Formats: sequence, C-alpha cells, structure tokens
Amino acid sequence: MKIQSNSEYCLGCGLCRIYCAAAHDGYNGSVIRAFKKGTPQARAGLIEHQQQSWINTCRHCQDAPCINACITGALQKNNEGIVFIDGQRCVGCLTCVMVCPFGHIQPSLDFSRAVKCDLCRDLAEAPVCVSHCPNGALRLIEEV
Amino acid sequence: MLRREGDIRIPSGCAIAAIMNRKGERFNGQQILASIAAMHQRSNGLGGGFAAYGIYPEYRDYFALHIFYDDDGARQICERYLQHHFRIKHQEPVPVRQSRRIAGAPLIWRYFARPREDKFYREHIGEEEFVARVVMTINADLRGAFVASSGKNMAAFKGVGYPEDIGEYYRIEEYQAYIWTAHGRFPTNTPGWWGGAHPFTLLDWSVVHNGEISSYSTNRRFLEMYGYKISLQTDTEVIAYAFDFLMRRQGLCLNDVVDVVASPFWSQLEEEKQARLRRKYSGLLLNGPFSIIVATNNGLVALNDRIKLRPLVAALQDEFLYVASEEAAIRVVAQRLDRVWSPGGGEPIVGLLHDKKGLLDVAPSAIQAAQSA
Amino acid sequence: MMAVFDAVEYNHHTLLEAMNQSPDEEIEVLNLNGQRYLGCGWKNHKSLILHGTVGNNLGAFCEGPTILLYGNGQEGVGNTMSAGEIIVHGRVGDIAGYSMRGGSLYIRDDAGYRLGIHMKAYQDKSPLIVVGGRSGAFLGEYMAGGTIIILGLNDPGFSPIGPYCGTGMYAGEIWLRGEVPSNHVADNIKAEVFQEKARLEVIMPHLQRFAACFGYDMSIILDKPFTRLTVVDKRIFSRLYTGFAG
Amino acid sequence: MSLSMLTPAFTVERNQDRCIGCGVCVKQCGNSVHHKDEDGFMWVIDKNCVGCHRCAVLCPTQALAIKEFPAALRPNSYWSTSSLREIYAQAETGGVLLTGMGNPRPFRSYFDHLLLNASQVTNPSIDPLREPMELGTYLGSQVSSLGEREKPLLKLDMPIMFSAMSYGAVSLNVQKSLARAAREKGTFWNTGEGGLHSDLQEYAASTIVQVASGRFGVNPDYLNQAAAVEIKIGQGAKPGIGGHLPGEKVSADVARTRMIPAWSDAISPAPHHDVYSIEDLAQLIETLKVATNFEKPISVKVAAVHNISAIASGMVRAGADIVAIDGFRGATGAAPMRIRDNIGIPIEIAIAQVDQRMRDEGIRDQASLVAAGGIRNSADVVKILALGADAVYIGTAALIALGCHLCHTCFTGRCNWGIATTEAQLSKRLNPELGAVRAANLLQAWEHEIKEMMGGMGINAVDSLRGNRLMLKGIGLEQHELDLLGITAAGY
Repeated sequence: MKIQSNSEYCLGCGLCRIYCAAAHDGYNGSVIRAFKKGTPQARAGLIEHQQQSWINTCRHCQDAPCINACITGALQKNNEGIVFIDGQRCVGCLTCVMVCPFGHIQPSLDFSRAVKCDLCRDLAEAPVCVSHCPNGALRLIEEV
Repeated sequence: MLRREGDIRIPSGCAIAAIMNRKGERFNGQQILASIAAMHQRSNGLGGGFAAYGIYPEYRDYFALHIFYDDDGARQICERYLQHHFRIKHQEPVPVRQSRRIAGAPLIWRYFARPREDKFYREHIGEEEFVARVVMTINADLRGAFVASSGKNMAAFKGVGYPEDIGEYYRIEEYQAYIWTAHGRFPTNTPGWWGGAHPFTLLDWSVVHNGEISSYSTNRRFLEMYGYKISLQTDTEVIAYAFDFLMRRQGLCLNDVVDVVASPFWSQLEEEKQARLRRKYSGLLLNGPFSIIVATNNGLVALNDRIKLRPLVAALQDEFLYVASEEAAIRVVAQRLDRVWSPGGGEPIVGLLHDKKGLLDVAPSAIQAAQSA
Repeated sequence: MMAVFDAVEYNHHTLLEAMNQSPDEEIEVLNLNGQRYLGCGWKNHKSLILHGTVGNNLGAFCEGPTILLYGNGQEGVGNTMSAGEIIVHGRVGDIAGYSMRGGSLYIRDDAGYRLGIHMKAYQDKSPLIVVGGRSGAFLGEYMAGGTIIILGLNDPGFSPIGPYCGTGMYAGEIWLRGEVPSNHVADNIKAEVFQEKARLEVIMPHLQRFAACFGYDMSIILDKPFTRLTVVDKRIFSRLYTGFAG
Repeated sequence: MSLSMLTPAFTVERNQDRCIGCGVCVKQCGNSVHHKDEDGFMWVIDKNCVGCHRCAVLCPTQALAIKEFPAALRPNSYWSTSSLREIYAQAETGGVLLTGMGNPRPFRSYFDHLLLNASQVTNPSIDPLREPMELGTYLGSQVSSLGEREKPLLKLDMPIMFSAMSYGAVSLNVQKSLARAAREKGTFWNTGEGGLHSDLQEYAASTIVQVASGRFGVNPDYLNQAAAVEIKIGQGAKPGIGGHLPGEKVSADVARTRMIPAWSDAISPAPHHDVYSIEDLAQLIETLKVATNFEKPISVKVAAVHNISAIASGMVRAGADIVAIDGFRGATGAAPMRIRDNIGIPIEIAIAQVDQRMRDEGIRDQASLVAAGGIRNSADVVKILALGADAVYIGTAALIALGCHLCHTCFTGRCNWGIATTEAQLSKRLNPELGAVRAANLLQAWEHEIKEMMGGMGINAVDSLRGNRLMLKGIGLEQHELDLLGITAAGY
C-alpha cells in the first residue's frame, strides 16, 4: 500500500501536511491543538515544480532499505505491507534517514528519533491526508 | 353556501357492479338492484345510479336524451334549444315511483330524437360528434338543465340516495336490458346534486367508477385541448371522455385504450407499441386508485388501476358476465358460478355481445386475456 | 457516374431525400425554383450542379462538397459552411457566408446585405468570398477572419459596398476593387489603397480562380487599384465594461 | 483617477486564536486577498475579496470569517448601498456594469407561494421506496400518428437536465463533471454555444449541442453526434443581447473547441443573423433537421419575455420539437447588470401561460416544454412540472453542487472554485471525478424527493404530474396572479 498523488488535481494547498501533522504525536487530528500547543511535524512533504505539485511520502518499499539498515529492529513491516517505526525501539541513530533513497524519513524536531509515514495505521479510516484532500488528488493504492 | 358538484371537486368512494348477458338477451333490473344493494355499506346515501342497455328497442335508431331540470323554466329553455338542434320523435317525463327516502328530485324528462341534418352537415361533423357537442354545451352552459344520458337504446337512471332506493324510484325492474351497470356513491361532502351521481355518460358510453384519480387535472387539461367541456369536475366524467376520445375520435382498439389509461410500467412493457401509446397519450394515463366499468351498447370493460388499489371481482356463468366491487354482490344474484376471479392491475375484463364484435373493435388478444385470466 | 434529377418531378422533401441517397459523386438537378437546403449538412466531396433559382440555405452547415449553381441563390448561401466550394453563376441574397469557417464562395454578380457576417478563420481554414458585382450594407460585420473580395465589375458607376462595412470586425481582410467612400467604412477599419499588382499577391490566386470560373479577362479585373480593409484595434470593446459583483 | 470612493464589499476576519499560519488561504485566493510575509505575519486586502468563501471553506481551523464590510452607509430605503456602489464604480470607469450569475433582486418568487397537495383518505399515498415510481420522460413531438414513423425523441430517466454552459464560460472540468453525471443518471447535459471538446465526445449520446448566433464549433460532425440540437435564441439572464467571451478566456483549448483563433474575442451576435423573423426560425429548424437527416429532435431555447406565449406558439408552429424557456432568474457567466436585473419574467408564470396557450391552441402535443432559470430544489421541479413543463434545466444549482458560492464574479475568469475559468491552475481545482459524483448525488437526491412528493400525491408516474395544476395551491397571491398561474388559492 502507498499513497498515490495525482498532480493533475493536486492544488498544492498543503492541507495534507497539516492534517498529517495533527494526526500524529498525540493530538488525534485536532489541528488547532496540535499547532497551538505542540510542535507538529508532517510525515509527508509537498513538492512544487513549475505550477505542478505533488505529495512526497513513503513508498513502503517491498525490500525496504530502511528496515535492512535499522540497527535496533525499530523499523518493521506489518502484514499489510506498511513500513513503520516502533517508537519504543528507535534510538535516534538516524541511519534510516540516510539510507532512504527518496529522502522520505525525517529526524524528529529534537533529533531524538526518526519519523515517517505509517499510513495512519492506527486509524480505522483512510490516511488523513487522503480523507482531507479537498480535490481527490490523493489515493491509497494497493500496489507497491 | 355549499357549492354544487361542478363548482367544486368532490372525491368519493364507491361500489360498482355490472351484469351482462353476452347473447344480448334482455332481463329486468331486479338482479342488478339486488347486487348493488348487497354492498350498501360502501355508499352513504348521497348517490346511486344504473345504466341499462337495450331498453328502448322501439326507438333504437334515436338518441335517447334523459335530462334533469331544476324547474319548469329550465325545461322550457332547454326544450327550445333541443327543438333547434333535433327532430324529436317522442318526449315524456321519465316514470318514477315516489318514495319517502328520495327527496329533492329534479324534473326528469326523456326525448327520443335525431339531429337535424342541416345542422351537423353545416359543421362538417358526424351525427355523434354533433350530439356530443350539444350535450356538453347544455351541461356547461344551460343552468338548471343537465343531460343524464344521450346514447341510443340506453339510459342512465341516477340520483341522490342509496342505489336501491334510486332503483326503486326509477322503477328499474320494469325495464329489460342486456347490460346493467350500477353504482353506489360515498362522496366526501353533502351538496346532494343528482347530476353528480354515477353513471356518467356521453353518447353510448357510461362509466361507473370507484376511487379517485390523482391525475385528474392532467387528464382534464389533456381532454380540454381536444374540445371537451369538463363541467362536473368528477373523475368519472374525464374517464368517459377519455374512452370517447380514444375510441371514437382516435380510433384505437380497446386493447390499446387499456394500455393508455392503465399503461404498464416502463419496465414491464412488452412491445414497442405500448411504449408508443404511452408516450403519445401520456396525459390520459389514469393515475391513482380506480376500478371502473365502462359500458357501451355492445359490451363492457371493467378495469383496475395499474397497481390495483381498488377491489374488483368478475364471474362467469353460462352467458352471464358479472362484475362487482365485492364477490358477495355477485353471489347474491348467482349462487352457482362457472368461474370467479379477480383481475390484476391494468388487466381488463372485457365482455362483448356475441353478435356485435365489430362495433367495439377489440384486439383478439384482449378477449383471450380476459377469458383465460 | 452522374445522377440527373428533374426538380419538377419531386416535391421538396423527396428531392432532398433522393439527392441524399444517390450514391453518385456528381449530381445534377434541373429546373430548380425555390428548393431549400440543397447540399445542407453534407460532409463529403460530391459535386452538385444546379440549374435554376435555388431556395434558402444552399449548402448550409456543409463540409466539403462542390456546388456549381447556374442561376441565382436566395438567402443564406453557404451559411455556417466549414469546407467546400460554391460557385454561383448569378446573384445571391442576404447573409451569404454567415459564420463561414472555411471553403470558398464565388459569386458572379451581386450579393445582398450582411455578406460574410461573422466569418472566422480556424487553424488551417480561412474562408473566402469573392463577389463579381457589389455587396449590400454591413459587409463583413463581426468578421473574425478570412478574406472577402468585392470586385464591383457590373456597376462601374457605384460603390462596390454599402454603408457600415466592417462594423464590429476584429480580424480578417476585406479587399475592394477601386477606392471606396470613407463614410461606408466603420471607424475601426484601416483602408489602404494598393496601386501595384505586386501588393495583390495574396489575393491573386482567388482573382484568377474567379476569372476562370466566370470567363473574365484578368486585365479587366486588374484595371483599377485595390483597397484593403483591415482592423485597427482588435479589442475595441475591451474598455466598455466595468466588472461589478452584484 | 486616484481616489476610489468604493469601500470594500467584504471584510475578512481572521481569528488569531485559531489561525495556525499555515498559508492555505494565501495559496487558495486567486484574488490576492491573503498575504503572508516572510516573518509569518499574515494580512489581508479586503477590497479584493469577492466573497467566494474558498479560503474559509479550506481553512483547517475555521479561523476565517467573511463578513459584509461594516462601513454601513447612511440607511436609505431608496438609495440602497448597492445603488451608491454602482454609481461610484461607473463614475470611476465609465463602463457598463458587468456581472455574473443570476438576478439576485428581491422580486417575488412564485415557487415560494405555491403549496403542493398530498393524499389523505380518499386516495392512498404511495411509498416510493417500495412501490414503482416512474420519472421517465420523453421529450419531443408526439404528433405522428400511430401508423407513421415516430418523430425523434429524447429519453430522460428523470425530468432534470443540465443547462447549457459553454466551455469558455465554464471550465472543461465542469463540463466533464456534468457529462459524466448526466450519462450515469440517464439524462442530458448541454454544451452551450462553445462547441464540443474532443475529451467529451465519449459522452455524445448524453449531449445536447447548441447552435447559437456565433455558430462556434458547429459543423456536420458536431450536429450529428449529439442526442439533440438546440438553437439558442435567448438566455434568461440576458434576453435580447448577445454574448462576448473576452479574448483572455479564449485559451488554445477553448479556441480549438470553438473553432476560432486563440486569444481572440468570441462574439455571439444578439440575433442569429439568419433568423430575423419567425419564418426564418422555421427555416433554421428545418435546415438543422435536414443536416441531421431528421434523426434529432430540435430544441429552441428562448428567454421568458413579456409575450412569451405567442412566441412559444410560433416556435412550435415553426417546427421546434422542444421549447426551452429560460426565466429571468437564469444565470450567466457575464451579462450587463441592468439587462440581467430588469428584463424578462418569472419562469413560473411563463410556463403556466405557455402551457395553457399551447393547450388552447391544441398544439401541446407538438412539442415538449422545458423550464429553466432559477430551479433551486426538487420542490421547484415538482411545481413547475405541475404548472405544465415536461422537464427542467438546472444550471446554477448544478454549479453550486460543484462548489460555486454565488460570488457573481464569473466574468473575471478567476473563479477560485475552478468553475468559471479557463486558467489551468484554477480549473484543476475541480476534479471531475469528484464533480461528477457531486452532480450525480444532487440528481439522485432530487429524484428521491420528487418521488416522495409524487407518492404523497398518489401519483406513480411523472406523466400524471405534468400539468396537474390541481396539485398546486397559491398562498399569499393576488387573484390575478392565481389566474395567471391557472391555480386556486390554498383552502379553496
């Protein structure tokens, strides 16, 4: 599974990143609380180039270099194919940040750990970036 | 002040019945009287009536005009109008039997007449169209006069009261007919006007009807486009005109008329012709609950709306065809029946005289469908 | 193969039907008088040879056919035509070439009012009208592309165009043989008089085609200077409006 | 002129307790209302705001409120604020006031003075969820006798079509959305006068193509691939005047579809120059019938004007198979404001009068009647059908379903909702996949509601609703208005 971005309909508004940031780090999607009280960090990037824009987020690679490189086994793939970080095990060595060929994994703002897209695996619904895209430019697709 | 039928639309509920001898052998009105009386609870004493076919053999070539008058003045005005348009062979008051239970009866006269040729030739119309126009003009424009029936060798006997009392009043047991239809009415208010009772007629057509047609205004405005003057504001009137329009003026066969007034749903259409009929005459789809018996001088058709919101039962015994709102109304006059059945929505029951098939041009499939139903 | 129809033997609709159903590439129709919609909506390369006075909308909405008319046309000749050629050995009525998008229209004699109104060019298509005689008023009104040439060959004493020529025009060219009264030409039009033949290069093929169609000698056509009318400001109404959200 | 006396129409209030400075508003506003400095300071230019609500809708914290600008002029019930603003604008520019969408003035809406009937006791109401309920409608002429070949008809699964809105006036994504929704719901969309884009040819069977005075994109293929051809004589928002698509909106793609050069103005003359009279209309109708081999119904669309019943009668006699009438609430991408707000009559009265006139003349079967201009909801549809229309066109309602917030500035071409624009960056804001779903949802919702209302009346086919004026009663109307509508007052 991964997020597919259709640049034909991506407006570059950035709402995907805002809702992404609010969905994680304990604010359960409340944008105001996340941004006014916390230090929100989006798990996806937005690339804009010549009036085109698209989301840059984890591809959840089949043979993921980040999993192979992780020194503590914090990076794992679940049975749905989602590549995620087990926060208990991550020691913040940031090896994964260096090996990701797409530059998707980021250090947390305090550099204590790595953060990445986990396709909102804790939520019952679609990832928040998909459900909040105002123009249907993002889709969750099965293939890798 | 209470407004009279025609000034206001009065929905009603009803009972209907018909008895027909398919050989054309005549019988008196006692059976139909018993049949409609058996459904006393379906009416409320504010309307009853009968249509009888074959009752005037001595005047079979004359239009039998039965006319209600509010008073003698109205009669004189109307008779001058009739003299102007018809040559009248014979005229007389319709014989009645006075009864405590019948009040407020109008003057009721009958005329056996033929149109003056110079009149309808001048307008380049046929005899029947001429009579239809005269009847509609009297009903719409001559205050105090109302044509209760205008066909040949037939008449409508109707008024305010329970149908059994109306039958007694008109002495219908003294008439011999091969088709009898009857109606008991339950109108929703009480102006009590004799013209508003059923059957409603035009030329040889008579209609008795149970139910209210929700498409009334659509049907009415469609017919008005073709010159029909709708004076009564009752569903029954537009049904009679619809049959007259489709069969006499448009030349459709009965089968096709049924496909117009009780058209199958689009999803149930079996042939393109039905779709064509529905598109062309969509304004005559009778929508809403009804069971009707439409009679003419060579037969009758009984029909339910297409989703069958009203009851209707038919029965056959030898040459007799019985139709009624309730089976009990048939059993009361014929204990032994060859066959009893309830037709589905939009399935006509057709009864035709054996020797007069040509007149009411029914497609053979309709007869088969009715007989095998 | 050529099919020949005698219009007298048909009514209006049966003639159109017979012509439409004819498989022949060339169709000749005799004794026409007022039959409308001939060649209307045709999308083909058939040839139509017509004799008589044809009814309105000859070749309307057509795309491709060649129509040769020996006689006069009425209103709407070549109305909204997209491609093809109509050659009229006679005169035509009003609004010939209305909204024409392509193809050409050669008229030997006069044309009526509003000739070539709302003509427009599109991609490789550029409609053309050549009139041997004069045209009525409002020539090239709303014109948005293409070429109209008026030769004024039949009435040497009169102006080849009526008043209000080129009103609301915003593209295309109108060429007139001779010089024209300035009060006949709309405000927004620039008139240039070309004496030298070299300047006529762009319209020369059209003039030659006209001469060949109707048997004119080129020297007669070229015995006067030509005036070219073009638009000064393509957006004359751009300041007419003021936006207001109401 | 240096000083503008116009105060802003709207003011944008930003709730700082809610604003997170994300800048979505800045990116979404095509009118440069919202700004964000490098240091994160956010500020607005109120006078640029048209009240389209794009920013407020997309703001993730609902921090934005768009309000009427509070600098109220001295109250004056005759010289309203808008009267003054209009004069200031004209004094500054010398221009004709140009505006968009439909007439917003507080004229009486007859729809709002009509009440529907329902069955009680004397006949049963019908439950549309469980019993059959037919909304299928055929549009066209029904005069051919049963022995002849039937005239061409349009089959609608429900009596609602999408109004003509041309590519150029609206974005291609609007047309894609409506075309898909129309095909899915068994109805039709209308190209408007701007031609049929190549991407939309797959929807040709659900398409009514227009022939207007500009004849844009009209050629034999255009006419023959459509389900029906509509001659556009007039439009409810601007009866009697033509159209003018400014060159800025004529992008290469629009130009290709209209078959004109790019970036040139696209002018639709006020009249069709081959229709100066009713017999000319007959000629154009027949020309189009000949050009389409008598296989397409020909519709003629006119604006509802004072003598509409005589005009409609003439149109029917001229051979129109469908008469489409656009009431004075009909919308437009651009119209002179004085024209839009002062010309024409309500569609309710026009339909009532035309339907009755056609019946009086015995020609109601010769053509179908389509009502357009201000149909806001399913009850309006039911009411106009009961007054006599066979079907309706919806335009404004369809655009609102796609996101239009009725800011009335379509003429700028900078529609923030991606609707009335041909700019690629703006039109991409309407994803036609989502648009098609929204438009189809609207049709589906109205379809259910119409069935509910018909079921309540005890009617199970739209055939029996058409012209069924007994199902309508007037409330708060004068006798002459009731007479014009051919109905009686509530309680009568």
